[in-house]
Amino acid sequence: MALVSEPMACLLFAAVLLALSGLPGLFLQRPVAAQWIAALVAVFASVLGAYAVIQLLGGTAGAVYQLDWPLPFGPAEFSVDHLSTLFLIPLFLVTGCVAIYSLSYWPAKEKNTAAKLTFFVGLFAAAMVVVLLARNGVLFLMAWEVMAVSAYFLLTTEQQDAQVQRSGTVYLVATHTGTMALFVLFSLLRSTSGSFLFPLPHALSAAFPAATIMMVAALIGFGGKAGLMPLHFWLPGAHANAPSHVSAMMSGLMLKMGVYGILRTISFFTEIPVWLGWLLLVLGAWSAVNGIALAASQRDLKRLLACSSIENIGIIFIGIGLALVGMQTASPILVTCGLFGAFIHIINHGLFKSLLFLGSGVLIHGTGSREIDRMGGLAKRMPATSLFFLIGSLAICGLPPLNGFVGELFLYVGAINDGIHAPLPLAALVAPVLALVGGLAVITFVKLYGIVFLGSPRTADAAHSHEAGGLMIGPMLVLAAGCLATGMAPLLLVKLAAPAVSWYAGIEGDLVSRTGQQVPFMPLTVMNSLLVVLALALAAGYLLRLSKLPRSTGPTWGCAYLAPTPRMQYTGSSFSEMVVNLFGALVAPLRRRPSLATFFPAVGTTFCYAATELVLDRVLTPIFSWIGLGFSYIRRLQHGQLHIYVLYIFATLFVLMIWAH
Amino acid sequence: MNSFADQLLVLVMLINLVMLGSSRLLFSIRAVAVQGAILGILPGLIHPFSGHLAAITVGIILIKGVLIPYLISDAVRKAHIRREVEPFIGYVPTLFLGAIFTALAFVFAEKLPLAPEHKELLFVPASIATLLAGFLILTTRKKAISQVIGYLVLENGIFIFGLLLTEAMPFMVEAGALLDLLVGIFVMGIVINQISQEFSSIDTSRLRALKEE
Amino acid sequence: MTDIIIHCLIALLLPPLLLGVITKTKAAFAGRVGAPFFQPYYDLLKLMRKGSVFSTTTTWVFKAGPLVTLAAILVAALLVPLGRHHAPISFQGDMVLFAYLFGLARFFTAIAALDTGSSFEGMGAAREVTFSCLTEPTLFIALITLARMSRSLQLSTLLTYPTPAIWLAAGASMLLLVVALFIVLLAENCRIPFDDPTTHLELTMIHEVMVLDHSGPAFGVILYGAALKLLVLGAIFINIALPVTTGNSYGDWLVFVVAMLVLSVLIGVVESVMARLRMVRIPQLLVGATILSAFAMLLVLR
Amino acid sequence: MLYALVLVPLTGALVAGLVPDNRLRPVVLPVVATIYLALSACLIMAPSAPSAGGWFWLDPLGKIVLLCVSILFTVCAYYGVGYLRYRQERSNRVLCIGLLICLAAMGLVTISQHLGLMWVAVEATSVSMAPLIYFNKNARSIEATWKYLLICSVGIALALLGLLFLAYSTYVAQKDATLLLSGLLGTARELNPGWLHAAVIFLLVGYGSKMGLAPLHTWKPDAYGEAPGMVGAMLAGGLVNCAFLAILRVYQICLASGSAELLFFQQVLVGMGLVSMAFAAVFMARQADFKRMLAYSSVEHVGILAIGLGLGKGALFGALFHLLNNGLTKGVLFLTSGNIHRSYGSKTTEVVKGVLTRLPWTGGLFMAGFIAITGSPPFSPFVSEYTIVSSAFIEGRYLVAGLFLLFLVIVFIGMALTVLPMVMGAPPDDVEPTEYRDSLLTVGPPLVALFLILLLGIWPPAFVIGLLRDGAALLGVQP
Repeated sequence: MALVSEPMACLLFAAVLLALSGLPGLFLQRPVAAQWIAALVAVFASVLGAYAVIQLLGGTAGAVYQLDWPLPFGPAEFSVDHLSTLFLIPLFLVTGCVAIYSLSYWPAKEKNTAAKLTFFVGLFAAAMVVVLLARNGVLFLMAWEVMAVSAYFLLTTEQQDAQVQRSGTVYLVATHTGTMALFVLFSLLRSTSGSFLFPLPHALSAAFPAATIMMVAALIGFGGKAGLMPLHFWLPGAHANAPSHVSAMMSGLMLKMGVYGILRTISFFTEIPVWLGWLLLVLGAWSAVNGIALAASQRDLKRLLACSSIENIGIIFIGIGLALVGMQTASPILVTCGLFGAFIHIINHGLFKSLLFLGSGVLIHGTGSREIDRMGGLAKRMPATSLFFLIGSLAICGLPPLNGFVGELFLYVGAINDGIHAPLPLAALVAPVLALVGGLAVITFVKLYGIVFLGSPRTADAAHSHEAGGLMIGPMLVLAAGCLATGMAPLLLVKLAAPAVSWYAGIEGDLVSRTGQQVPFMPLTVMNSLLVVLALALAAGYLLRLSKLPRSTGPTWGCAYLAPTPRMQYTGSSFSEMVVNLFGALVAPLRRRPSLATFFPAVGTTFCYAATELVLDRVLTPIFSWIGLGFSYIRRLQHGQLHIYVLYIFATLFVLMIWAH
Repeated sequence: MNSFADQLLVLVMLINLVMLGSSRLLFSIRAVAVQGAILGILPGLIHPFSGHLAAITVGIILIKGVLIPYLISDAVRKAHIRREVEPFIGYVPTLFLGAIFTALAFVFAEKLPLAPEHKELLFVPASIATLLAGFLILTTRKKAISQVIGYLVLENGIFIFGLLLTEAMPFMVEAGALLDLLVGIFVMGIVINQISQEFSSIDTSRLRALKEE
Repeated sequence: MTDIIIHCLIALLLPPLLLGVITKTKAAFAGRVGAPFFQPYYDLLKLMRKGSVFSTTTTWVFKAGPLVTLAAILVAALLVPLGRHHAPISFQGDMVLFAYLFGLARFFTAIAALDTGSSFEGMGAAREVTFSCLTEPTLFIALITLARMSRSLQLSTLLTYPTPAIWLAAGASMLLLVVALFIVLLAENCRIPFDDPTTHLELTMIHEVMVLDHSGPAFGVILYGAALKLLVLGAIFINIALPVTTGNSYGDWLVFVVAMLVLSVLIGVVESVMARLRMVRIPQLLVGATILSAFAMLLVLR
Repeated sequence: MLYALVLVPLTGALVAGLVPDNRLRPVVLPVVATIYLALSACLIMAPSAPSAGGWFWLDPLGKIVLLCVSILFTVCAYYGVGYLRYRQERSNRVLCIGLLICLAAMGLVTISQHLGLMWVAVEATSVSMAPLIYFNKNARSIEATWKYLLICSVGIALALLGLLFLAYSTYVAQKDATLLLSGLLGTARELNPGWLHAAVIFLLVGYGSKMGLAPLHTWKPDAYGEAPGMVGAMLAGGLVNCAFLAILRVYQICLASGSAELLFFQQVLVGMGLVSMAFAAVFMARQADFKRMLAYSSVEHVGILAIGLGLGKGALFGALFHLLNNGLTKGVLFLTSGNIHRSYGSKTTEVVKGVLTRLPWTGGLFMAGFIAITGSPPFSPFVSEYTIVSSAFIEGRYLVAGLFLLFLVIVFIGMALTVLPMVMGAPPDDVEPTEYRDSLLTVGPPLVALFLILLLGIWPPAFVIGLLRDGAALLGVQP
């Protein structure tokens, strides 16, 4: 009981439980039982953690645990503040859902990789909890790397596949390079603050050059993990090739750890330089637009979702950028709106992106494919999934009455306020950018939902697909309900984010009501319910009318084709072709046309159309091959001639002699 | 006495040059043997007699003058080879280099702060010159055997320097050094036999399978 | 109170008339008598009484599409001020909700179109979402510009803000805004030169193609929704373009109604004298509108 | 007690020589190893004092090396029993004897305080290793042995000259010429600087070539590549550390002799260390032979050791710790690579694919070893490397730190591009598996080693930390 009353203890205990949850599976001979045990333990841990989070949001202060560490990095300190709490909210929710979902998505009785997968899922979640609680740079690094590496093992679950291998390697290299940047960050923290322990908020002055290096390092290390452009290149492949529930965790939770890292690093400093805010703002805007443009051009279900994660991260960073700019220009409304927008969107994205990825898992399970253009007409075959997917799509487009709108509303209000009051309202341009992003998001997700679920099946697999079991539907139901509830009652989200905002912006007093005067989250409830009521009323009236009138059914008008086939339907690629052309510069789609000499193409000629990954395919890969070429010249030094090797020795001797004098 | 020692040291250096110039392996081996024997005599000339000294002398002459040359020539006999093939740098250039190095050794030795009683001796230049000669042989000759010889000359050079310290230093270091030398050469001999079985020639330029491309 | 009732009445009853006026104008230009002004009302009533045909491909989404769209536009109609009168519902930042309600409407129209599985309607849906994604930034820049002028985030205040005085003061930027908003108005309501509402069966159509398979009451709902959308966006346009006020409240209502009718005549004229743009030109025109509004903002900042 | 460190293995070697049966003989190894481990454990725990007139003393530095060597040898010994089962086609007499003699020599290195004696011991280790590299008895292995032998002999000869210079510097300074560490440290200040300087250079080059600092590392890829896995482990974890201990002794002397010489020595160490890392980075990329890749990784880590030593201050702790971590991690990698080699009958990455599928345990261990050696938490190499790099930042050596991290990244990428395709994927179906299967004896020992580095990385036992601190104190770090 004493333990339960202490949120910090609960959190640590939950972390330990999560880490150990998969352990039985590695040794137990009965995999199915082991998987169930793991799932139940994970759910229990999540509940425990959620309970602790509720306590913390209720105002209970978490204790500070200090272990004296034999390693020469100072004590290992664990503690929790409102910033960590904010990120813990989606963490436990999604982890619990995923634990249940995996039972039927990756059943141990069919998949022999289940034990390994379950183990690493637990470790992954636990590592993220520790990342949020660690207050010692090196401890943080350890948890961070455990998180990153276990994510690697998770996404290479199907390591026989070459695609999976490649994306896994790209991910591992990217994340490890980022970790090196974090090495720099925390070493400099040690050399400036004299200890690896995180300093108190705003304890360090950002005036020193070291501080600038630290911020840049954080931007590289954490921004890369968050998938901020242009360090996003690892993200689509990784998310697409991981098992869907893992993608849900990676996209919904792991990317946020990068955001957390940047927020945490910034919180160390006082008088943050103005360039940082603008930089984050610009990078965020770029990521948002470019990310969603990429998403629109994708043909792979999960790549599309992954790219839209880049977009959402971009939106979050727009919020952070607004807030930092606001701190510089001393406009509190910008600060609060920016922070609220970012923080609420962090929670929201955790909800609806996980929901969508879990949904995509059901689709892959049902149709055995990730190609959008091979699906279709699934709404009839998996009604529940299609409903949840629709909710998720509406939410991610930021449309009322769902939760996605709330976060963006704050950003809009902040931007427009800046437009009204600032002498040079550059930040106001966020509003049209967000509008553009919203429009593109609508295109993307209309395409996704429409092509996948509506129309008639394009392949036999799609035609024979089936609804998933309750263990997969249940978690999605929870998340969808979350999206709807928080969308209808934005106050809920505001209250969740408020402590973090006031902690981060250093605002005392009743933040919620004060923000309420600026940002219409209270009237929003009224409007949303009005909208819903109206829609239901209309529906009722319409159905009533239908029942009285004659009705007939027939096939869709086939555009005067004699024998229309499902293959003639509009595909996802054709749907997004127009917008992809408009944004060709950002997306650079790859088109390979057959050369047409005669009126008809020769038999067997094909037209290839694929979205490319600019940074990875056009920049990094060539650079790497050049470097490799250069290295191969240097390698000639090891030519196998013994007497020259002896010459090396004497040359070294000679050089050292010269060095001396 | 010291003047005699100096003359011997000059002889040692001449032997270096001879070895640099000669292509016949057995000849080089004998030369090394002679060099070793001379090294054995030297300590007796510069230091007052003692048991320790006698032991060293005998040991050196036995090992450097007899045992090791025997081992190597045995290996040569097993491998049926007479002469060194054309080295990477011709004999004449090698000789020339050797001469230059010897000269440099003298220049260099002048700069070194020696203990007063060693000032007028040729030990330091001789040791450096021999060292460099060994290095030359090691880097120019192709045959494994010649490289062993080069290694021996190198060791001799080091040894000449060591002689300055024979009385000052505890006996066991030289003993250990000699022992190591012996074992090392022994193992090398074995390896050379293996090579000659594997490759039918001990041309180390053939041993070039292991490399990066 | 009376204002609210009048607002609702106008919002609910006026829209079809606008369509009638437009068609009448076009008929006049074509030298025909044309259908009576109230023809759209008859059409709607007729449609409400007609039976429906449903494709076997479709799901509940197909039915839900028109209804949700109408609901969204109705809510939007409550947010926008008609003439000099504040809207029934008005709060800080309602402009954002206003814009996103249209987004919701668009989303459902599009998926309803895709639900039929007809490549034809898919094409329409693709064009609809693509073009309107280009109009949204224009709308927002315009709104921000007005917000900066009126120092308010409420549609009611910032739309009733313009006065003749302001026109005299910041005429240039106001003019740019009006032009930009007119383009947006035409584009959003699928009018020539962007789209031709009268013909259904050309591959160049946008909005009308999407609703091909709807029939009976559902189609009526769609027609009505379209008309209402015209009214709502027209109201924004008029509030900026025609900031006149008679001291009398009822007078203002009258002014607004007349202005709406004039606007529909104007649209009719445009539709009669202009030809449709080629599909590739449309994005250019829309981006042009964005640039115009951006200029307006720049002028205001200066 | 101290002498047992030398005598026990020698007697073991004698026994191994006498045992006629090829299957029975390897069992001698674990027996001796266990005794040796227990022995060294007692010696490490117990406070020690100089003996035999200061010739022998197991000081903290020696203790650290001894700890690493004894653990690593035990791991290899148990592994050897399992491994040699698959190598019954040839006699393992030489192998067993050589290993044990080498162990004796390494023990002597750790306890000897007399530099001359230490030199003899180091030379003994390299000579006794030569036949083991030649275990496979084919053209490639003979070539590797020859190169190893000649380069190490030349290097060690130079080290001898260095020792003689050192002695002469005392002689010139009118002190009684000695190579006893205690004596040298006592008189270091008065030593003749010129000779001392020359001595330092020759010792560094000599022992550096033994240790494998670039560009003196040329023998390493060949020897590591051709030697059996367990021998590779002993080379990378044992001999390297012995040579490093010798360099530590030189460092002690420089420290005692005053700032000028120490500064030079540190500069040279950092320089050569960076060069070594650069070399390793360049040569590891696209390395087609995974054992050679491990060799270059060893070059890299020798470089890290040198840099840690060269940076001084807090980095010394890191360097000493890294000595331990590198040894054990290399043990894991080499032993598992031996298994892979056995199972595929090849060590080129074209052939070796899908290890995780064919040998789940070995593959997993190899993967974990890769992650550990590249300095990823929570394994202990991360701790030591991070200590070094962070202290570089603290000392304001930004350039060094930056290059260090850059090379680490390049090495990681190169190694990842070699290792991941090996471990992942589907095993080639044209190469049918040999009779090798993962068994407790071939997988258990590396597993233990992995567990140890994990333990050291998260919560190292107090006595290890104490040992490292004492060692650092000997190198002039005020605790």
